[in-house]
Amino acid sequence: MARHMSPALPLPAAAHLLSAEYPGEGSTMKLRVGLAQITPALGRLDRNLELCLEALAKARQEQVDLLLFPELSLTGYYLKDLVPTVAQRRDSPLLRRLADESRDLSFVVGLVEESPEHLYYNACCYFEEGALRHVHRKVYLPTYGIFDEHRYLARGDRVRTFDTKFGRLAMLLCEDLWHPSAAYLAWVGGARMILAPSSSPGRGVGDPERLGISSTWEAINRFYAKMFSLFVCFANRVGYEDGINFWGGSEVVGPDGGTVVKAEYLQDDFAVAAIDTAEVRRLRFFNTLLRDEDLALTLRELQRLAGERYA
Amino acid sequence: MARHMSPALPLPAAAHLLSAEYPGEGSTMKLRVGLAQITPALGRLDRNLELCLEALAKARQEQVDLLLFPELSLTGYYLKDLVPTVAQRRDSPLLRRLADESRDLSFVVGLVEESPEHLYYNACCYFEEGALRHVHRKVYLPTYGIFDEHRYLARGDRVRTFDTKFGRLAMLLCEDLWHPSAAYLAWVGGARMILAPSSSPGRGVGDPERLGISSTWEAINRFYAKMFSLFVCFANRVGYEDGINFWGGSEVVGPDGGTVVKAEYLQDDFAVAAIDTAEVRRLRFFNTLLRDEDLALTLRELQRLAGERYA
Amino acid sequence: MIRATEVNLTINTALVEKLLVGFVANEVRKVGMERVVVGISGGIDSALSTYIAAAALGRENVVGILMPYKTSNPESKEDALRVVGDLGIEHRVIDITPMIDAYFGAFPEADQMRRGNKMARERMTILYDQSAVARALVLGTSNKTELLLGYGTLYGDMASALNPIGDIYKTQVRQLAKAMGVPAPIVAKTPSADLWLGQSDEAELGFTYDEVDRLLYLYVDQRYSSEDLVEAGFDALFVARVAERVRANQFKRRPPLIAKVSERTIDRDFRYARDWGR
Amino acid sequence: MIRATEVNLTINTALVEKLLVGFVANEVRKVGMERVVVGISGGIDSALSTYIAAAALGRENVVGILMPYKTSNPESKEDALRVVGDLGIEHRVIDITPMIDAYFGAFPEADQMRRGNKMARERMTILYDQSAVARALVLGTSNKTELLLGYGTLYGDMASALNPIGDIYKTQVRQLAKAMGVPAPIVAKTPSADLWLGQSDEAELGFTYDEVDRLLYLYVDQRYSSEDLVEAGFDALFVARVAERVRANQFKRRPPLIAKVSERTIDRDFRYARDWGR
Repeated sequence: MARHMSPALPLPAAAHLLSAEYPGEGSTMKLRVGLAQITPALGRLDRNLELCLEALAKARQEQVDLLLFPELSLTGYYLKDLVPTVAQRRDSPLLRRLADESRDLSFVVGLVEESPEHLYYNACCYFEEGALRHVHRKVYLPTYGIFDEHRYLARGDRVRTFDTKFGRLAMLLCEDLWHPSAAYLAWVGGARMILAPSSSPGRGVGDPERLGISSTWEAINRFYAKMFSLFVCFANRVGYEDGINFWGGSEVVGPDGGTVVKAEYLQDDFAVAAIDTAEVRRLRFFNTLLRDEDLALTLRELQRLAGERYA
Repeated sequence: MARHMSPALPLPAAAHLLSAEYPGEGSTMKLRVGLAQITPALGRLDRNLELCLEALAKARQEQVDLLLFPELSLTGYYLKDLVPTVAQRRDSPLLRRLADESRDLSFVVGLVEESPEHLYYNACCYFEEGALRHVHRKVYLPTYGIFDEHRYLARGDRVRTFDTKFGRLAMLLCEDLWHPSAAYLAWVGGARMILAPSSSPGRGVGDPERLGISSTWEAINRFYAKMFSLFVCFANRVGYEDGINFWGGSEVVGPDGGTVVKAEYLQDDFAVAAIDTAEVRRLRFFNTLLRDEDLALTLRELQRLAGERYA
Repeated sequence: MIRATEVNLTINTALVEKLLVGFVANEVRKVGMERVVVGISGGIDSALSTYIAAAALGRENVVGILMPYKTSNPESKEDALRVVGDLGIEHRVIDITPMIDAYFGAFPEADQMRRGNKMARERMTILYDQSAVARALVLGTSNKTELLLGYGTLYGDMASALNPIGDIYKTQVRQLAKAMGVPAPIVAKTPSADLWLGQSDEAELGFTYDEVDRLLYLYVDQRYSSEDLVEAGFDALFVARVAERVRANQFKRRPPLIAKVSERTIDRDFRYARDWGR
Repeated sequence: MIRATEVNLTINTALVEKLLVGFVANEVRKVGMERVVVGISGGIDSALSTYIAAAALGRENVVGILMPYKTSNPESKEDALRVVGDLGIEHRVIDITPMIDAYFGAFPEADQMRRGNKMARERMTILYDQSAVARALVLGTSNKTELLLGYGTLYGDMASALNPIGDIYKTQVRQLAKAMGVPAPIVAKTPSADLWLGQSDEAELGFTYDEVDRLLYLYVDQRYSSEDLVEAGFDALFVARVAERVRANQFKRRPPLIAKVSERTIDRDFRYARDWGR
């Protein structure tokens, strides 16, 4: 494993200050990715921290190198007016406590972040070697159907990759993945894995195999994994909130579009995928889409569209 | 009055294609502005069109030159899932019918606009001399407290002034006025009147004089009118929807910050203000804020802030 | 920082009266109705709701229903009749004793709580039946304090078609009742649900409405935190008890939970105003 | 364009069963309870809800309440007892005749509609009382078809704490009931609210559940317009009647209207999940 680390974020400075020059960049490695498919309690930081610590203990037992929790794993999903009550600043005691836990094990938790301007973000935090290394604020806040995120939360304005022990990664939160532009930015930004914490509510029961929503998600994860030749690690929660179920089915999909590990539907689970990031390298012998991708063309055409729209 | 008109919008082309070069620009005139403080029925285009035609008839009796209806006057406010049902394309028969009504009388109505991409906007339409001359799509969709607009609607991305019989005007919808940046764009864009159709729900009953929300709104209207030396024409609706009242109190505020006309609170009303846009000219002898405004500085500093934020 | 002693719950009664009278007139007529029925208990809340309805719809369009039980305080009925007489509205007295006793005959062991809740629900069923007779809507009479504390019976006194006073605190109910001419003895008397003899709201709750309204106003309307409220001078245990009570009773303010399985579920992603098309 | 005849309401019964059983287990235990009470009418909806609850909580944690009226069809009681017997759950029979007759003794002129609604509400009051005895939640039994059409009694059979079947159509209730082992005669019999002798849902509604479910699915779940539905082959009058019925009954699916006056009003800008803190 590469031993040169990005510096810990100078709290609360922005994640984008991380250097893109990273010694050992491009080296590949084997690692064990864990998916903690839990049932957070709504608005109960205390109980959810316990769930988190239990899963970390289990991850240590199972020699996991990188553990993913679902979106809003520390808070529950349908927070509504509880948002400010459960929100955490980057320098909060709870986040320091979590950072301490990451000395021997990297992990991602979901929570509500309070910014210095007192805005609230649906965020996920990457902890590694005792520090908070990167924060992704959800960009695409679903506010339709069963969702009301924009009502309660501010919208993130960055999609950034960041360097870790395991190489360059990106995090995207749930709805972010439904916008191919966001996954595209992760890919072009050099991610070899997309970490995707989610809280996806179950619906659609006409399919003889599984929930309608699961089919859609599984197609999305496989599409990015295969087209972009990278790992997609999807950690989805379970449990019920106000009659709405979260369907689980967390998974790691490999750069060939194949399933590396799949957690159960509709119940607590803990899944571990032993992966080798050399697979990304090998598959990019065959898949030249990144090599052939014309960034300048895409950028130029987008600038033209924006110019026309806002003329 | 200036007789040279902007061309009718080539339907459904965007409003910003109107030429900014306008013969007679800067000439002042006297006119009568009417405020139709009505109670729309929720989701009933038929009944609201009748209300609209009644108010137009009354406006003709009272020699009104420019009549303002409230925000969403053709549809009612708490539409929720009715949004697509009541939405109108710019070439819809209903809009053509309204355009016909504007041969002798300019007016502004509020409605849900359906775009060619099937997006829905909270929009207001300026009709004049038999044609739809300008559409403003609400930019700031309140999605907090009693509001859920972002859930159902797409967000406008333009604040534009436009030329009319009465000189250059701007329209802003309700929450738009709470963003000083939007009023600033109208001012710098050359508007001599801000037309502000609204559906403001009543709340706050501790004030011995009036509703808390009325005080806030009246301060906002007076601030822009006086600081920017222009007319603010605020048409607010009345009635109740699902227990929420709309408080009325429509008004025209002059460029000296004084009230030209004020409609009743909490009941249907029809108010007429006889104004002279020469007042804008006269007050700008004293108020040199527009002359002194440093557009380049503001632009440069905003670009710097955006650059820092999105770096 | 706010001080507990500085909270001012004074309302502009003329304005609130106009808003609430307009609310009843508008929401009743919008559904093609002219009338309301209201359960008049003799207490201030139902009295105020009745005065608002009479101002909104005219006294001929308000039907008061008195629903005493055999152990109800006779003063309650007197006060209820005072409201009826003062406004000159139609009224009907329906004794709930036969229905309640018919039920609890089989459950003699039932405690006061069960009996009280059954009575509150029996009254609701009667109001709805009488509303069908009168071609009327059922007027609610729960104030904001009760709704927040969950101090009421779900599907009993908390059930109605429209509630003019659900957004004003008990303290503010008193101000408005006085301003609208509710008889002074009704405004002045000790609040009681009168579900059993000698019941007193404030004794049962363990605090006065004056105290709790100030607390609720800061906590709910102003969104101060529990910590802020203790700092403002409220007793920490009192704050904790009230906050927990508000939380634990959220179920009384929400519709039944429906298990979502489809793509469009009632009240989740099937959303229309109650006034849809009105 | 969709064709009326092509609508497929088949559900994955194994998956729906898992979701609904999980729903009941999770939502009941989350509030610190173990048990539910359910009114068992003898019809398919309450039978299915009971089977779901027994699978979720164990048969010892489900209490069935049978609440016949003197004119109820005796077959209803037999079918209800069949459910009780098949599952081996605790049950109680509470005859509502004394309470209902005590009330309508004073109103002999009352029509079937008034009587039926009063009975539905009486049953609700009993379920809530029995839930207090059993330290249990009240399980709802209204399906999506009934809720959308408003074919039920507000604060009567439509009232509950949690409803496992409120998001599946009557046609789908049949599929799931069959899959979960609800006795065949109950699955097969003619749907009836049994509020009066010989009542049949479909005769009263004027259309079959099969027809209306396909229509509702396209109109509500798929958001086709009335015009689309006529084009798809549905009768125009049928479409108009059902659409109007869905609209006009929206009030039964929404909480009471509260007149907003403050800065933060219950259910408008005071918003928390029912499961707040669970």
